Amino acid sequence: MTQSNRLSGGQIDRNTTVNFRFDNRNYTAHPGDTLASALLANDVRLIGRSFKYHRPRGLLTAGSEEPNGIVELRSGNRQEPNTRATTTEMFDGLEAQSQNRWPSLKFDALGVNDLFSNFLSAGFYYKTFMWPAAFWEKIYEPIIRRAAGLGSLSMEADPDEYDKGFRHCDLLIIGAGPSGLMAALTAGRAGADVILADEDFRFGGRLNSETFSVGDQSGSDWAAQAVAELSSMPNVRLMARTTVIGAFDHGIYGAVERTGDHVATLPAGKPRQILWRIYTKKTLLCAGSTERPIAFENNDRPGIMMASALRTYANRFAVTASQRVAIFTNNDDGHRTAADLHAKGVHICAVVDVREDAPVNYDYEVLSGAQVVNTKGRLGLTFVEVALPDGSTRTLECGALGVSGGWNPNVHLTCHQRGRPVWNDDLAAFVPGSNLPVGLTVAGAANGVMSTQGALQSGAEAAAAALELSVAQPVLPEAEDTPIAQKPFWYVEGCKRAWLDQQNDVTVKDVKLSYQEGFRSVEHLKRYTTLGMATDQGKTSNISALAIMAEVAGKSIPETGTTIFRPPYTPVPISTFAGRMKGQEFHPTRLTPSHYWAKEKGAVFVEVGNWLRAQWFPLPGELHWRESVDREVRQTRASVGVCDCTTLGKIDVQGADAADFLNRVYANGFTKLPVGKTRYGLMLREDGMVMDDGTAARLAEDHFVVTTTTANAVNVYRHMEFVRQCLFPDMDVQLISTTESWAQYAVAGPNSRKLLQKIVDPEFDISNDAFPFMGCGNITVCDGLRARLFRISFSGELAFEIAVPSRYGDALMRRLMTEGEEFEVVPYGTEALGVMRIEKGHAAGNELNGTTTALNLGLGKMVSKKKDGIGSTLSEREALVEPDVLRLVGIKPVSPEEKVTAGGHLMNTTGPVDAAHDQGYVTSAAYSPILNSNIGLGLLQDGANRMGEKMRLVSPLTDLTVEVEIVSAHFVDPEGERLRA
Amino acid sequence: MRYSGFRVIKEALTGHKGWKPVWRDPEPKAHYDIIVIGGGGHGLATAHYLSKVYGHRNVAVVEKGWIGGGNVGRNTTIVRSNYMLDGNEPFYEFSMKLWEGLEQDLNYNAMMSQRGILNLFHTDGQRDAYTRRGNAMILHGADAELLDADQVRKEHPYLNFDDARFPIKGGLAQRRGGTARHDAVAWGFARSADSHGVDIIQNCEVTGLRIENGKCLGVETSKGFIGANKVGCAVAGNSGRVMNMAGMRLPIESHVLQAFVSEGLKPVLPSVITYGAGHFYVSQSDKGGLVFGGDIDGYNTYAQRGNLPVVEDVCEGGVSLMPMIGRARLLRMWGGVMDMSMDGSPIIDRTPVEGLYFNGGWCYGGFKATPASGYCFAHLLAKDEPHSTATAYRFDRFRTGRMIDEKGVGNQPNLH
Amino acid sequence: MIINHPLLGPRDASEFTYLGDASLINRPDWQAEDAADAFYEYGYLRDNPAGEHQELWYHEAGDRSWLVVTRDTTTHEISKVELARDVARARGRSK
Amino acid sequence: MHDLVAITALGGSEPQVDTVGGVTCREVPGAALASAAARMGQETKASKALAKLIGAPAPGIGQHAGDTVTAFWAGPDQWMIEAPFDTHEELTDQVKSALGDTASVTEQTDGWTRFDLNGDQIPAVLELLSMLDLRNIDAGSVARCSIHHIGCFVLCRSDEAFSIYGPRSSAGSLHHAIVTAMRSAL
Repeated sequence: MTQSNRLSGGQIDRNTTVNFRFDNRNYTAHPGDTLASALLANDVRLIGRSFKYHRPRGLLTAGSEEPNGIVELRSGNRQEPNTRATTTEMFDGLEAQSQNRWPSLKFDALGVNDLFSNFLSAGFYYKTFMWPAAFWEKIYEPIIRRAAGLGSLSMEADPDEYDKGFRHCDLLIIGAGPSGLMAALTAGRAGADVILADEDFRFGGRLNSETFSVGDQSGSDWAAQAVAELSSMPNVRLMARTTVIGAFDHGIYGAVERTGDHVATLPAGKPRQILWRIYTKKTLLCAGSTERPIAFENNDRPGIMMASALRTYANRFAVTASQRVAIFTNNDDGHRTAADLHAKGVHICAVVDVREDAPVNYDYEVLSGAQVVNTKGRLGLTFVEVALPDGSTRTLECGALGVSGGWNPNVHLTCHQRGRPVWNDDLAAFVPGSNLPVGLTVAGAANGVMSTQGALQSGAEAAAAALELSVAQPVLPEAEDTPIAQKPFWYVEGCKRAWLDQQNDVTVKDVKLSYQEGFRSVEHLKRYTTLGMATDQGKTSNISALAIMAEVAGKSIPETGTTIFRPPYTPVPISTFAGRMKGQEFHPTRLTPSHYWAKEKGAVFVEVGNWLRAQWFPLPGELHWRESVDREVRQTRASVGVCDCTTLGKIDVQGADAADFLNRVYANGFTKLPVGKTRYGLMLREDGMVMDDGTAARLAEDHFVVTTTTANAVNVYRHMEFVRQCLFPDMDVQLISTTESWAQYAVAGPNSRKLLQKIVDPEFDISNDAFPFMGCGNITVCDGLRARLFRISFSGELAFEIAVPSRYGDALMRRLMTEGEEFEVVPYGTEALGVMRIEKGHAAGNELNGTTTALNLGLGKMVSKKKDGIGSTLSEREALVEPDVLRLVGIKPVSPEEKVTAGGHLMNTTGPVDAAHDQGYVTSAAYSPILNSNIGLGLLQDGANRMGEKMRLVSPLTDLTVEVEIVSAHFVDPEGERLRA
Repeated sequence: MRYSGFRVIKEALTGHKGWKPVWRDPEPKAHYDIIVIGGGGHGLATAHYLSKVYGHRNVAVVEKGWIGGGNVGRNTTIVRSNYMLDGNEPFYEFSMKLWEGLEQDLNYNAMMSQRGILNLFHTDGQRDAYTRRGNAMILHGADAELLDADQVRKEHPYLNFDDARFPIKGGLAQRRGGTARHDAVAWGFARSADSHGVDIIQNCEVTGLRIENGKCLGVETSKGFIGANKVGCAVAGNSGRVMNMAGMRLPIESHVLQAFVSEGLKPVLPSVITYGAGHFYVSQSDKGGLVFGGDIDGYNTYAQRGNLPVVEDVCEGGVSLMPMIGRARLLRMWGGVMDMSMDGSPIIDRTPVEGLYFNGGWCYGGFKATPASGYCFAHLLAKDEPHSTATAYRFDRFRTGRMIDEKGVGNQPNLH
Repeated sequence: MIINHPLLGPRDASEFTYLGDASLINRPDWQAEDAADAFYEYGYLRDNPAGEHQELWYHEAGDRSWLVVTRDTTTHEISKVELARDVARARGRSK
Repeated sequence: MHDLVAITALGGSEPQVDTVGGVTCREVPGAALASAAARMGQETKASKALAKLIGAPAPGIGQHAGDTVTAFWAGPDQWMIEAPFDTHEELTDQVKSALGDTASVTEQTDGWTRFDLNGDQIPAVLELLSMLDLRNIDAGSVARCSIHHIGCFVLCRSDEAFSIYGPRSSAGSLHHAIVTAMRSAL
């Protein structure tokens, strides 16, 4: 069987034959085919099954509005469910499977649903499956879920790459049919930057589907010539295979270019699709129109198609759906299909025209005033039953029936900013309304201009108007100029199982039931019946259903409602919206200058925001992370350890008012801080909660270096700019981030000074007297490298932070390690850092959770009342200063080996364990190798006055109950003697 | 009319002639005991409980468009009670219990499906916070389960475990969480309220509140003045607009939240899953569509549509978390306007105007709250005192410092 | 959306971070009698208009300017964009 | 003279070079940078002093100017000053002495990583990376933008020569983004 339905002519490459497979059978086709045209060429009419009743389905259309002809394309991890055969460009080796059927397309067990369709009417599921209650999840729902759905995902990661890009133009033209091409020619010749996008792989729109001439050429030749001229213009960019999916605010359009869907395999590095964000001043929508069906009994059999689609298949793809074709129409356009097919040698059984005054034809029979009342054929159309005006019926034997109910302008993008189309009585269709997206105008059939000549003219005029061109009108080629007279005919009287939404199985009967039950607005209709919710988004069904609802309600269509459309215009792979930002590239990765060194040392890394930080440094033989961390803590506290703290935010604050500025952003005072000193700073949000903490080092009268926590660096900088620009605009203060400029290392432990003295150049005295606790200054190290030294401590030990330009960070870390060998220096990671800060009782991220005040954290005294500090006023609200507010405490299990769980709650030792008796919670927990005990920090009601009290730590989630003692949060060196040593 | 499987069969055999409108379409009376403004989920639920539990039958719901056309018809249908704070958890757990009996209460299948919800965590800090939250849930009588990475992988092998920028370290599961069919919730409440005598008045826009001497006397509407002893406002998304008619400024901003649905697919997701390292949450509907969402667009708006950056952000999170959905196609996107409050929690309270009551500030968590919100608002309207599970949802909590801030981001609504 | 930056011209809104109502510039006097009430209203109550709204945007991925954007919350149409610093000064803020 | 050995932002001892089609991407560690922000009320003086330093008028919005020592606009009354690292490692001090108390000067050299793109199809690469309207960008332009969520400066030196400055810690991600876009577009 080789392409038995192939006709002559067409825009396919007959010199090349390609192979493809559908449902595991081999077929041949030609480049230029779609999967749909290739299947028809091979006389395959049955392509899928419907959603609910599993009715056999074939192609309805030849475009992106297709509801029925959807398949699983490709295989393995590239399997792509619900792919429209009508827009799938043929390539050699294409593979497709039918879907939503079992065991086979021809015999689908769930086809039984069709027999019970009467019980499965619209919304039936809302009225049943309620008894017994427990059966819903266990029995009813799984059955429904298995039966529903359409295609399948492979369950494997999508292996393809996707890109995102950005383009800018003066005029974006959407659709390259006659109006779009003529608009592009007009704008392009005038020198405007133009993007012309079309979803098809061949420009020309309906010109490729019709036999009309444009000027002295065929329509498709004229289109090709226009494309050639446009291609030669440097100011015009042609984007084929590109669907403009949405109109967003301020002239931003989303467009999906399918760069790799028409090839069997993508070259390395090339994307399958690109999501373009197109920024344009003006947009011209030339999206054409879509033919609408007529509903009649059993109008969904494979072989029943839109008449215009039959014409497209015949003229463009040189294919007929059958050798015997009938037409059912309410307008002249249906007759064109008959004429074109007849000219190609296809037998026209009859044209059934509902109008009494249908045009006469001598080549084939025209049945005027007649209607199709039923059809036959289980897996494909075999007979059409026609009611004649005299009351008799006639049966036509045919394999395809072309249906034409008139044309609906493609107004979709005009609705994307909630614009509503308006009803046009002359066209009996919705046309774009007045509230379009700013900058968008509409031309051609999309604007209700239904002739070729009209489209050309409308495109030229609209482009000139959009660009405010004053040039004379271009000379337009002469073309067909017979607008279609449309008198609506929505459905054949008396039909019931007449499909509107073919994919979701919504029939005329369902619309009537919806009305009967009070679901009478369009929104209710759609939601109750699922009309228009299928993968075709109701492109062929919504308006017909609305018309039927109007008729049932005895109202006009505009009174009944309008249907609007939402983005995207056609469905878009989720991968396309993700682009490159997935997997490891989901967020940028920030590395510290010592990253590569740490990697050499076998460090285990942890994500902290976008940073990767060394979490611990395992040594050979250490089997459990705790062994490494305990060692790092012990050795730091016993001798010296080094930790990369580059990730802390650093902000350079300069200016005559720098100190005053910090006085506002910090709760505590900064004006009196001497040069050469550092101070701990507590930053509040205006609502009085702690925002961040850090240090500010005064390097000069008018120069501070502020540090922030790693997590809050960006927020704090933004906040400080807000304070500077919006609250105190006349302060002389300048800010700039220096986080990345400096590699900074904490050198902590009793031997830290000794180690640093080996690298700090001798002219800088860092003895305790010359460089006391909280001292800071510019120094040089290793014979002349500029550096900064801060004597600050997070660990509670004698400690320094030393900073050098980032490019030398790696070298400095290596130097510290070699110079520190005599002290058995250890590098330590974030885990040991965390243990030591808990031992010392320093609040960190788990305590600064955005709901804690300075008072909660035991830092209430830091909030100065003598100055205008942000957050000070609201921090005094009544509930925030009640006597029993949460206070930071230390938590120690009565038996040291008992676990302390962060997130556990604190209860009295006796009494109920429930929310009513909850008195606080554990914020952080660690094992202290110094105390040989698990310890924790927590927030406890009135905690400051409960030292020594025994409580129960409960964590029912992790099945834990531990008796604990409430202690000071400062487990190690509470007096701070080590810091000052 | 009672719905049942038997009834469906009977109607099928008799041509479906017996089905009646699910609710009447009455003209407004001159006066009601109580008027509820807003025919969304919360307003209809309020009417249901007012009539069925509190015995108030002289009640009207006035709706400017069609009922169920607001946020109850535009959400990702998630039901859960996995809150941390004392002000919230009892309320949401009350709501969960109402969901569990909703179909029987309403005689309408809202397809409440307790397929579970899993919140993933990716850092130790998140694990600690989820531990605190899970414990709080259990202490309040809800269910919670902490899963480690291996357990998550066993239940959800398709998640990204091997190429993740932010590896999954575990998750907090609530097995009783799940989804419900959002439209059906609105219709079910409407049907029940209607059957108990409540007038549901559609296409009746409130254009003003008649307030004299500090007392609310009723509502001016597009269908004329309607008097009432009490007026309750349940119009989340539009709270600012309506309460402005009473001269009130609110601790609320209106923001748009987008939601997305994919084409229908055979079952792939067994439960609701939320990503802890990006803005993405997803479930699969009974029809097979992946229903997903993420962050709000982040700027004040009353326009029910969003923009591309958030669409991309959500899909980046989605593909990063579950790479197997990449080839599924996004079918439809839409936007709903949210009442984003100053602490991320709602308000159910009296107002300074006598006889005027307020229910709003639901942020983007209003759907799961629907039954309890209706119940508690009905309680407040009927008894003039807060329901025991909703005592914290007061206007004055911002003045006194009793915020209910689950996320800890303070008075910046677009961060909640 | 596109914000027409007064210095840089049209820039995609995704380069900006949104804060909220431009009334946040009007920070109350901390020493006033009614400071507690004033800060409560400043911090928590909003006009939230359906229509023209003045709001603060920060050009995070750009020049770090804070802007006051006048935008219609029903159509998203932007009618005015100013440097927040200028607006703050015009509202009488200084040091 | 110290003996600490610098590494490049990508972690190597030598800068990385990638060529795809007609475009080459070079890691450039050899740039010294300092920021200068005019003090309140000193804006004119600062820009005059800057002009003297770079031998050209201080660049206006979205511009860069200068010869060996160059400057580009970074924000209102704020510039980045750029010079060869080998000869100007102490650039910050030089800028400080040139601008005196008219501006706040901060060392930025190692805050950034620079990638230079050379070739005749750079626009095809850049349109996959940033939302800049390249129609408004020509020799002398500079713009701050976001590339794969990384905040960058893009400098156009000629039609066939662009520099991209990104934060040093994200050098690997930025480099990956650029080279991936080159493979995709070229």
